[in-house]
Amino acid sequence: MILLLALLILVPAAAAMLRRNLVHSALLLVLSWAGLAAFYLWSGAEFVAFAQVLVYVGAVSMVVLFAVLLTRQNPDRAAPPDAAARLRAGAAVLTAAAVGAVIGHAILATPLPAAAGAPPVLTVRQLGLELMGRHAGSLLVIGALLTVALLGAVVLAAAEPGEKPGGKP
Amino acid sequence: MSPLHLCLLLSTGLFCIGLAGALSRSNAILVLLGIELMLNAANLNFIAFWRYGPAPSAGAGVVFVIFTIAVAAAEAAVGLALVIALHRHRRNLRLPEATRLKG
Amino acid sequence: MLGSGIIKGLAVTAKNLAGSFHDPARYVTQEFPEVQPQLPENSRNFPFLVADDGADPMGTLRCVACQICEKECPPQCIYIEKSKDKKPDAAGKLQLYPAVFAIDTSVCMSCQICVEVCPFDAIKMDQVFAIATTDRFNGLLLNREQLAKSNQYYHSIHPTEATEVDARLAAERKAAEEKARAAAAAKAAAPKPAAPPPPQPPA
Amino acid sequence: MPPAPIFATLDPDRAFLERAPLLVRDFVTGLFPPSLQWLAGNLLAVVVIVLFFASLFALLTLAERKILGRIQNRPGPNRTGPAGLLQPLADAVKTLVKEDIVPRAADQVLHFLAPVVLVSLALMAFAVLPYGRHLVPVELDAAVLYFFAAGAATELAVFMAGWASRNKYSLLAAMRALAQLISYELPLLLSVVPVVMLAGTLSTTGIVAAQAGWTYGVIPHWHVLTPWGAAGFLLFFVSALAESNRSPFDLPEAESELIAGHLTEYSGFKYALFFMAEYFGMTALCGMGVTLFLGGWQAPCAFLEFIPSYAWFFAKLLLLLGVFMWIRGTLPRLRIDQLTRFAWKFLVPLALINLGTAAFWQLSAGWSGPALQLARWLVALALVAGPFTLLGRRLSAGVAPRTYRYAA
Amino acid sequence: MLASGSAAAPFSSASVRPVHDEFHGDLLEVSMGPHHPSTHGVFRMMVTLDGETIVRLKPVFGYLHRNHEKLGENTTYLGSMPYTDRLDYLCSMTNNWAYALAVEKLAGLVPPERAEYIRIILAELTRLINHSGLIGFLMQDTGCSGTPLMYAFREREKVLDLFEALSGSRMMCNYQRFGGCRVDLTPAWVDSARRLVDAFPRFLDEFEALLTGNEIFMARTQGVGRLSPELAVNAGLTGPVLRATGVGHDLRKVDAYGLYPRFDFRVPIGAHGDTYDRYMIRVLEMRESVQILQQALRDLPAGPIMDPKAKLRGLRPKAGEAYGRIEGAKGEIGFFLISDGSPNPYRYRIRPPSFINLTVLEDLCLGHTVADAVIILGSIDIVLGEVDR
Repeated sequence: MILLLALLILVPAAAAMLRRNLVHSALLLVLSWAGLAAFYLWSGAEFVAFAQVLVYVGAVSMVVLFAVLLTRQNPDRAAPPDAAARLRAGAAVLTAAAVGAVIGHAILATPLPAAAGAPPVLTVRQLGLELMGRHAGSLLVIGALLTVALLGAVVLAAAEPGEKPGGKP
Repeated sequence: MSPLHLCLLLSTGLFCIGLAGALSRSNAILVLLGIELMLNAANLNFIAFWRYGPAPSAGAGVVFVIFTIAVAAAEAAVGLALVIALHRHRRNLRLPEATRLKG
Repeated sequence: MLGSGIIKGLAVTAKNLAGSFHDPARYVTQEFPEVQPQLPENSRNFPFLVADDGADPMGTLRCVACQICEKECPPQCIYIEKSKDKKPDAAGKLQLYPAVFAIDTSVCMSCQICVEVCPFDAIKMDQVFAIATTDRFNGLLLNREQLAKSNQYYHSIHPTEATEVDARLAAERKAAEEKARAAAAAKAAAPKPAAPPPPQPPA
Repeated sequence: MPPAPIFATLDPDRAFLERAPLLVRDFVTGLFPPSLQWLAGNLLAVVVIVLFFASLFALLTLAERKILGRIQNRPGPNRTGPAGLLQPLADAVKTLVKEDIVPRAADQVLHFLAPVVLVSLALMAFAVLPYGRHLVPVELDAAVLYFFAAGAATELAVFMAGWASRNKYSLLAAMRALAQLISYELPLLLSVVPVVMLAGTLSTTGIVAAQAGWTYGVIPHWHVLTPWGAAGFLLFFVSALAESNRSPFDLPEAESELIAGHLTEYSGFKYALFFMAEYFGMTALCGMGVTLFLGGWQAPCAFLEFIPSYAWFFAKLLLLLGVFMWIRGTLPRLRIDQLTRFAWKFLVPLALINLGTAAFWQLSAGWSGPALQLARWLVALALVAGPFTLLGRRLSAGVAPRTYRYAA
Repeated sequence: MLASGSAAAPFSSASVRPVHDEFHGDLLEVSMGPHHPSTHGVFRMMVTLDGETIVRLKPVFGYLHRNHEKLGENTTYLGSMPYTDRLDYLCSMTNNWAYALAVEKLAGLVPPERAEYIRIILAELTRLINHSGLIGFLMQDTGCSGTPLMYAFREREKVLDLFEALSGSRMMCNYQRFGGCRVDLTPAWVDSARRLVDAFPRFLDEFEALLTGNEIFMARTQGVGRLSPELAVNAGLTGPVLRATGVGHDLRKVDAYGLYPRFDFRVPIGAHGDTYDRYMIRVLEMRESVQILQQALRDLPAGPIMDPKAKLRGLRPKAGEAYGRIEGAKGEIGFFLISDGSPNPYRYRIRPPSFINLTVLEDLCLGHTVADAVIILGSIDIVLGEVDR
């Protein structure tokens, strides 16, 4: 089961990073995120799974696609990857592989508890109590962060005064 | 190899894909997406440890994931707003050319 | 308050939704093949040729092939060939008749000008509108035989107009007969053939 | 506590009609070996949902055309079968035998995937609606969240369709669809939050249970009959119109502007799938609206409880769908900038304020006595009406009927 | 708030950047039409978009060109009459009248009083069906799924029934003749016309309840497609489009042709020149038309309907020229004729109101969105039969 999920998560993610077409990348990532949600569901974290779908598939992907469309560029005229870019890509893959090897080795070297039984049950009510009780402070901070992020995004993306669509900037 | 090992390896794989993407691509949006993937890998770890960890009934892992998702959403919003602002100023999204802070 | 205009609009459509079930002024649809439209008397579609006798349409066409309609027809959809011989018309006078009379209904625009200019009341407007055909060249090119309809048919679609036309024709015939009788009675030295009836203003 | 109902009824829980669907289910699953019974039960639920809502879709297309026709003083489809009842069948045959045209420049995979994804996502939302007292296909703890998660991805499919067609109209439609989803997802969710807050649960059955009971046996305890509930219901309804791309928010499909928007390059069965998904989405959102605000399967009066609960659910559902059609027959379409402005400057603030109203309602639940009750209602109504008037005035500033002069 | 949308000052098309621009990103070129649901026929707009904002718009027409003016020079004076039906096929009665007026001026014919009354009745009925139909089409463009259009057509059918009973045809009436009219009105016709006219204000009230106060409709149309009176006059616009800008120019008052001076009616004028004004002016004009119709049907005199000097065939006016114009539903519809004494006109020229009103389309649309362009086009009221001729 987990191998199947791994396939569902990793393959689209890797494909997304390889595609030249941004819309394809975004849609493949959506698939990967949906796979993650499936993983959460399988792990028994129902609430997180739905939140993942709602936030990533429903919202983040939309924003990404919107940004892609707003910054639409003709794919025919995009510069083909030059030598420097290829070099950078190679270096990046090497770095990632190195990091992966180190972490993977560390994981495999660590003795971990064997499989637990059935997935744990965490009702929404419990989760809510947890959030509002022990983590209330963090919740407030997150709320503040979201508000600030929203305001910041609006300020950043808002057209500068005097700029008219279609006119010369 | 326990399921937890598998989960962690899966998360490592996801993290590396995100890392490679973020480092290799020059398009700002793709870099952002790579970072999102890395965040997701972290989330996966939280859930895996919560699931197979010693005290699953304590919801700390899940709570953390919820927080991370919120942070990731905020990050995506701000990041993409930056992308749009970048596009507005420079009309392209190639990060290597976006070296000056002042437009 | 925001929304009042929308609510008013919704009320109007609701009224029409209900009204379409009971109010004939709102629900005006006639379902065509089942309900045939009641055409007004003046309604016109494509021209036809009036024949006085329905039993022998080709022999009793009023048309004398004068070709005025052919000349006046704006899209020029009428084609007439005069006959070589002459036949007596309703008044007993010898007249030419159309050897060929064809109307291309794919060109005709139903303007009724041919009817208005015809001095013999020989061409009138039909009310048949279901003339679809699978052959758009020959099927829409109507010849003399297809165009000829009896005077009774003319009465059945344009009763008022047909009655007027009949009265006028009868009067003309009477006048012609009287004239002929007078001419015969006078027995002038040089008998002349009777002149054709003068052009009449259209109905 | 509400007084006991005036009309004593037999226990609705045990009524035969009420239990009939369960008996059928038990009979069918009984045909399978015990180890497979849970699978058979779930499969049966899926099959029944798909079949039922597919036929409801067929019925709805006909009903919509009939109702629109009557609103416009036309008979609507009436040639196929008695009173046009076979029209959906004819439509189905037509779309099935039609040539499926895919533009050469289109993104073949996405062009194919878009309708499939759309329909399957739209169908998924039906899983958590409580159709009756005993009829909940999937009992989920976080059912409301699941519902909106399933619904959130539908606009993604619309985007896929628009983008993959490689048609400029489709592309514009895709942009519009994205903008619309981003704008209306928020008020839709925010209008649901008060319900979740007051019911104290994300489970749909729990929310329906929270609306049980009657005052004097005739006034149901539905959320829509409270000030915050009424406001929330209206907000939900408007956002649902926008979420399901229905008039006056049918911008992605705007026929007079973008030909058919994202559907321009679709034909045949794929087009039918889009159509189906639109109706599925609409039905699911209406079903959610019924569940959240209109008391779900609860009967409006105690003495009407003898009618099975699922009949009540579908009666309410059809009523809401009828209002959708009525609105479609009446209102012109908004423009995209007005659409987003309406969402962000009107619906979202109102939904946030409504959250406060609901909180007040919850906090003042203990107020007793007629004077305090009256005060409670007045304050809540003021909290609803005041912002509505103020925001409405701001929103419609500069837009007013005019008076005209006559030339001398 | 809603109205302030994109009512930016129009850009002049000269400053628009090229479509493919490496630095500023791409514009989108969309060819709206000739097969587009809302171009009112075979009309095409080459639109250049930035997002959804129009930065350039080029109207393309002529798809329905049928050599109308040359046909008119090659057929008799009478033979052109049925062709005028097909110019603006919603308003054949007024087209007939304008052409008849031109020929009457040329040939020195004077229609009798009853004929003038009949002409006014038919012209005002035409105005009713044109305006209500136009509003229906406009609402269709706004996205109303056809409801107002169907209501307008429901009433239009009743008027067309009258036209058919009188002239024999619903749309291609071919009714006016030089020096009068073809068929006389019967008392039954007058009765049913009176019933229709008396019922019309009720329909208008309902129509207005559906549309005039609708917030969405107001938001969509107010401030959209604003036209200045100067531009309107300079571009030679006429009809409701001109009057919506505040210029009270109505040929019924200015030329006082026919017997219009006898009638009591007002000319509504707008103040903003936007799409909403163009809509409202038409509604108010319909109300005035009802006034005229009620007076005309009340005062309809008895008498002949043809000038006794008139003859149907063989009209050969003296050499000379004449221009006959009337206030059609869409604006000034005029026919200019030069006679050289032959049975056919030497020159036959039409002044089509739709065509001339269409010339300002780009100025109206720049800076607005695609959705606005569609309703602006709808509010100008064009009929391609007349534009392309």
